[in-house]
Amino acid sequence: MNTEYNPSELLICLASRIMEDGTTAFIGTGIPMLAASLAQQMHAPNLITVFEFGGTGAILEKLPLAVGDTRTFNKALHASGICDIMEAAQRGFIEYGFLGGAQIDAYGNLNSTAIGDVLKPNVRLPGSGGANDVGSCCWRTIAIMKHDKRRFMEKIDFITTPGFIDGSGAREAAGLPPNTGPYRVVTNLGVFDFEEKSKRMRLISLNPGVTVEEVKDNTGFEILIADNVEYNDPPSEEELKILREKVDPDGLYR
Amino acid sequence: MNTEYNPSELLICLASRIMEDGTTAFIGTGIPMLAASLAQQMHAPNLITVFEFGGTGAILEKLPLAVGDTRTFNKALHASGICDIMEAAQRGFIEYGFLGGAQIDAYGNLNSTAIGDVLKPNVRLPGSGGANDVGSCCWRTIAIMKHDKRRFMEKIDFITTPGFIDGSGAREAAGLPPNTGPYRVVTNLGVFDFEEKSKRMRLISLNPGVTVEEVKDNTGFEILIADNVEYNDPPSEEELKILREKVDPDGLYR
Amino acid sequence: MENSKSIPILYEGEGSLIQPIDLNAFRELNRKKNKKLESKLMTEEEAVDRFLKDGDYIGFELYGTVRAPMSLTRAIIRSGKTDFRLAGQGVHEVDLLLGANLIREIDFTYIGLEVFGVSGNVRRRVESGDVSNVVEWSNASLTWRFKAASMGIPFIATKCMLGSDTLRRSAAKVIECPFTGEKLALLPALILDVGFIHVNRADKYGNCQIDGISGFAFEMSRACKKLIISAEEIIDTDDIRKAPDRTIIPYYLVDGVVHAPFASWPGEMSNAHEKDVDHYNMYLEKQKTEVGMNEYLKEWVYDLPNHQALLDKIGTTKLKSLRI
Amino acid sequence: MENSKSIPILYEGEGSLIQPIDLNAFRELNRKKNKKLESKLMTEEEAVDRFLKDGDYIGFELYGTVRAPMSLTRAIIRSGKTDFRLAGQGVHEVDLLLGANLIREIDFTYIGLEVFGVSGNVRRRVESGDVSNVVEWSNASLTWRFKAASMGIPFIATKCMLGSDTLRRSAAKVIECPFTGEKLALLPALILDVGFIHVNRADKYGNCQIDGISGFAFEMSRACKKLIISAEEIIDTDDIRKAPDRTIIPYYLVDGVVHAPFASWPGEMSNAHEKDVDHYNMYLEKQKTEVGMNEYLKEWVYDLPNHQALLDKIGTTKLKSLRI
Repeated sequence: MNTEYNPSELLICLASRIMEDGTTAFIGTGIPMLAASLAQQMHAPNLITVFEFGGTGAILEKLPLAVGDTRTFNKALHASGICDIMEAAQRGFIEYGFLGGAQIDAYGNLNSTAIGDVLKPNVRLPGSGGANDVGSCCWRTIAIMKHDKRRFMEKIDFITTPGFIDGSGAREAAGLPPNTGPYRVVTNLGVFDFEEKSKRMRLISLNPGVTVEEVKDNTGFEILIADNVEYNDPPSEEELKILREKVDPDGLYR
Repeated sequence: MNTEYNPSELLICLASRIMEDGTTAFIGTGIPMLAASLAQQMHAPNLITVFEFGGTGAILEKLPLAVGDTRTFNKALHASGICDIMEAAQRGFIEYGFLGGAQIDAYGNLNSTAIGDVLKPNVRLPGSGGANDVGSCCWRTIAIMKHDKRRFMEKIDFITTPGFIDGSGAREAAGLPPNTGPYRVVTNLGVFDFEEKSKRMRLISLNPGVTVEEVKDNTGFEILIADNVEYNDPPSEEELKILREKVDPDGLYR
Repeated sequence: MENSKSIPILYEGEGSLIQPIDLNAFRELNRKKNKKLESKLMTEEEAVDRFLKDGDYIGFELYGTVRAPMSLTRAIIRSGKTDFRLAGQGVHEVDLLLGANLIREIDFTYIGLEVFGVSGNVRRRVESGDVSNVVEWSNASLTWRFKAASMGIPFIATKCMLGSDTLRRSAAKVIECPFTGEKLALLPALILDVGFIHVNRADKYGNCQIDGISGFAFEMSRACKKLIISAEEIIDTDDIRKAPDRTIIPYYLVDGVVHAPFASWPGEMSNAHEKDVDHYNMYLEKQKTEVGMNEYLKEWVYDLPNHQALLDKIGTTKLKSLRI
Repeated sequence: MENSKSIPILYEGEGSLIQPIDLNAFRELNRKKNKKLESKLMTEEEAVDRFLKDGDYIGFELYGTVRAPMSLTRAIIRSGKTDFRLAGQGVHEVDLLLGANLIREIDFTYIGLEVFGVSGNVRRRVESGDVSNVVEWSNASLTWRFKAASMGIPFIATKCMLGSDTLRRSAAKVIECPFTGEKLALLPALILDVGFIHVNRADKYGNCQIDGISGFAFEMSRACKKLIISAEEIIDTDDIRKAPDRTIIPYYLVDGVVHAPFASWPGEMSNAHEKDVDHYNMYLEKQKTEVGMNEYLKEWVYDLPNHQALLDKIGTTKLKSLRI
């Protein structure tokens, strides 16, 4: 088998490895879906997928192309609606949530609403969708981003989805549920967590071939660096095999 | 056919005649159910029955014995739950509601909670159940009562379900939806409405053989008397036939 | 924008909040609930033993003698556990618990015998003070309190209860709406310590289907710290997966699954069996007096070890005659 | 008890309330809705002609390219009616309406092309100011706004949106909970002038069934002044009565019923047909430019008189290949 991998395959494997077994993940279309499916087949057989418009515990025989897709409730345990899912999240039932966006800051706040002034935007983006809800109510959110200075910014144009807002205690002060918030950021350069005290983004592991300098150069804010930055393993042969042959055999996301 | 009738049969016929076609009625167990079923077969084929725990538009082939009974959703158009029904009422979808109680006052307020002090009751009654909701949200409520001075009181011990509270404008002042409230009271003595200005109970028609004096003597508050008090027709042969042969052929409520 | 406006609280019910609202603790508990597909099959006795404790705030669904989780109710009475607080929207199951004198506080909406009127057990326990605290609600209000909990929010607004003594003896608060200026009653969320629901069918993990009306099963199942399900029938998870839109209670809400055919006896169960009218009529007589009720409880609850023993006592002929 | 306490309003979103809340008017309207079992079958054109007018606040269910009421959307565009205000949780149907430049104000949560990214139509209409007012919400918040209306109450509380610019640009209000002291965002009820939903099957009166996930059909259908349904299949009322627990939208909510197989084309419909990927890919190219979008609208909307003409143009072979 070809063990070379493309950037998406790396992101999928990194995101997949983060998710623990025996819990729930709120899944958006694209990489999170592939990552969850891969995790189910690698180390987390009891990771339950939850889709925004009502599908819980589907068997992902064919990869969904949208969060309301028929495949999101294929042989599912429960097919309900968006309120049931969002209320389950608000009640604390959903562990992981995946997020993306056009801009992110050091506190993990995300912008998917507008570039420039929201009232007269340079670019009108698709909006919050479920992102704000996921970022408000899931216990641990994982952002998957392309890493460059235009995206990793000191000050983003609009906080669509709250991360740690402006630091420790800010989520709680705003009224968000305690002990929730950004958990990891996965990018083409590495994996990041948020330092306990400052709640600022911190590099914890680098992707194969990437340097700390490269991360700094591509980040528009001062990025923290963990004491022991590790290197992420590249996708293993087993991961690639499952990903290509079982998770996405039709290559929908390749 | 025997055209003699018992007191229940009279109440059923009186209540039945009040309901118009083409609308909805929130039905409790017992007389309201029989009245609605009779109305459907006499003059209101499009009277839609709604039961508290979720049945809408059932075909009442067998008479239900309880508001959560399987028969309340027999061949129904919709079987949902109590929230859906109560929210439909709160949105204004339910025209008629039936009520009962141990005590009623001149403004149609009803007590089904306790005789005496509610904190140390002489008799603990079954409580509001859906009565308060029906009395709050349905457009027109019809109370069916046994008529005597212990029940028709100047001051009832507890307002379980609001009627006109203490007169004109009081419902609106309390925050209840406008243009709702008691519509008719049907008793073994006659039928009553509520005078437009004072919102006090008023005799509008007497049951066969009953006199105005009898009504006054059995009412614990000053009862208004309409200018032209009519006599209610006794149950017709057709009504009795349908009631006995189609509505309640097993005589469950006889 | 920040501002210094406020919403007037126009009125506060005198009733106490029998069960405190702690949505953050509820979140933590829901986070820890088992999400694995592991069998939760157990007996009524095991479920009551593991998940219920003295003083718990409990609740039952549905209403009347229909789809009531009676086999679990009888197991509770036999367990010796007591001093419960209760969401009082019930008929037969709550009547037995009151008869056995296990209830101390009630959020009351309706406890009675429907067409048969006032319950002797309710009268004896409430009038004597055995039940020491009663707070009043309407059916919709109590269900919306579950709904608030099921949504993970501390209250829901309503137009019900306004202008009544039911409101006065509740723990609702009346405010002026900040959007419309109208008056509204705010109903505090109600989270059960343990909830009990009987369903038509479930798999061993607790994915449940209910036929016909669903009462308040959706809302209540999502408002429980612990949830015990009894099911007329246990089915394969494959059958759940064939019709996922029929699942009304997903497994991750459930702590115990009990296989209990005829669980609602002497009441009825949609698509399964009719009401045992003879037995119920006998019960109606018995519950009128304390002595009668005690005799009833001895014969039909205490003297039987479990649900199977009850079914044996009722007898196959009778049970068959009730089958739909 | 009466008192002089109050709840502080800590924060108010700057966004405007695009659609006013009048629950009493909604009650009056719901009271007058036809409760008779009378056929409401009509064409898309007739439904749009009778129930929609310029400037109406409209909304569509579901989301993405799945079960979208596209045949009704195309009829709206052809009708010449315009200047709509919109609940912006949509993809393909809203994209067409924006392309046709019929939308002036949006309660925005998500309008985009999902995995395919930002929509050219959204960018052109919002950045140019053709859409003159945009108010921000999250998916859950917008749905809970429908839910509030469906419950007949003016707001629902939530923990979502707090601490974000989404909140700042919304019309929500943040209060301190009178029961728990925690901060909550209050979401104002949202009542649609006209709602559009596509379902798997309906009877001629408008009793509707949906297979699989139900998105926000339950809530939205109960939050409409007028509701137009299109259905893949029209079935007998007897079949509705055989499984009343499958009815998700009862007839009395519905004003028009349109029989429209393949209504969601080029999107997919659960249990009926797959997505037309070829056509959708072509669309993705077209929508990138104003010229392309206009060409698309001319060929696939304006130049066709009705849904049947569209199906004829797609052709039986293609349609058959999409059938599940």
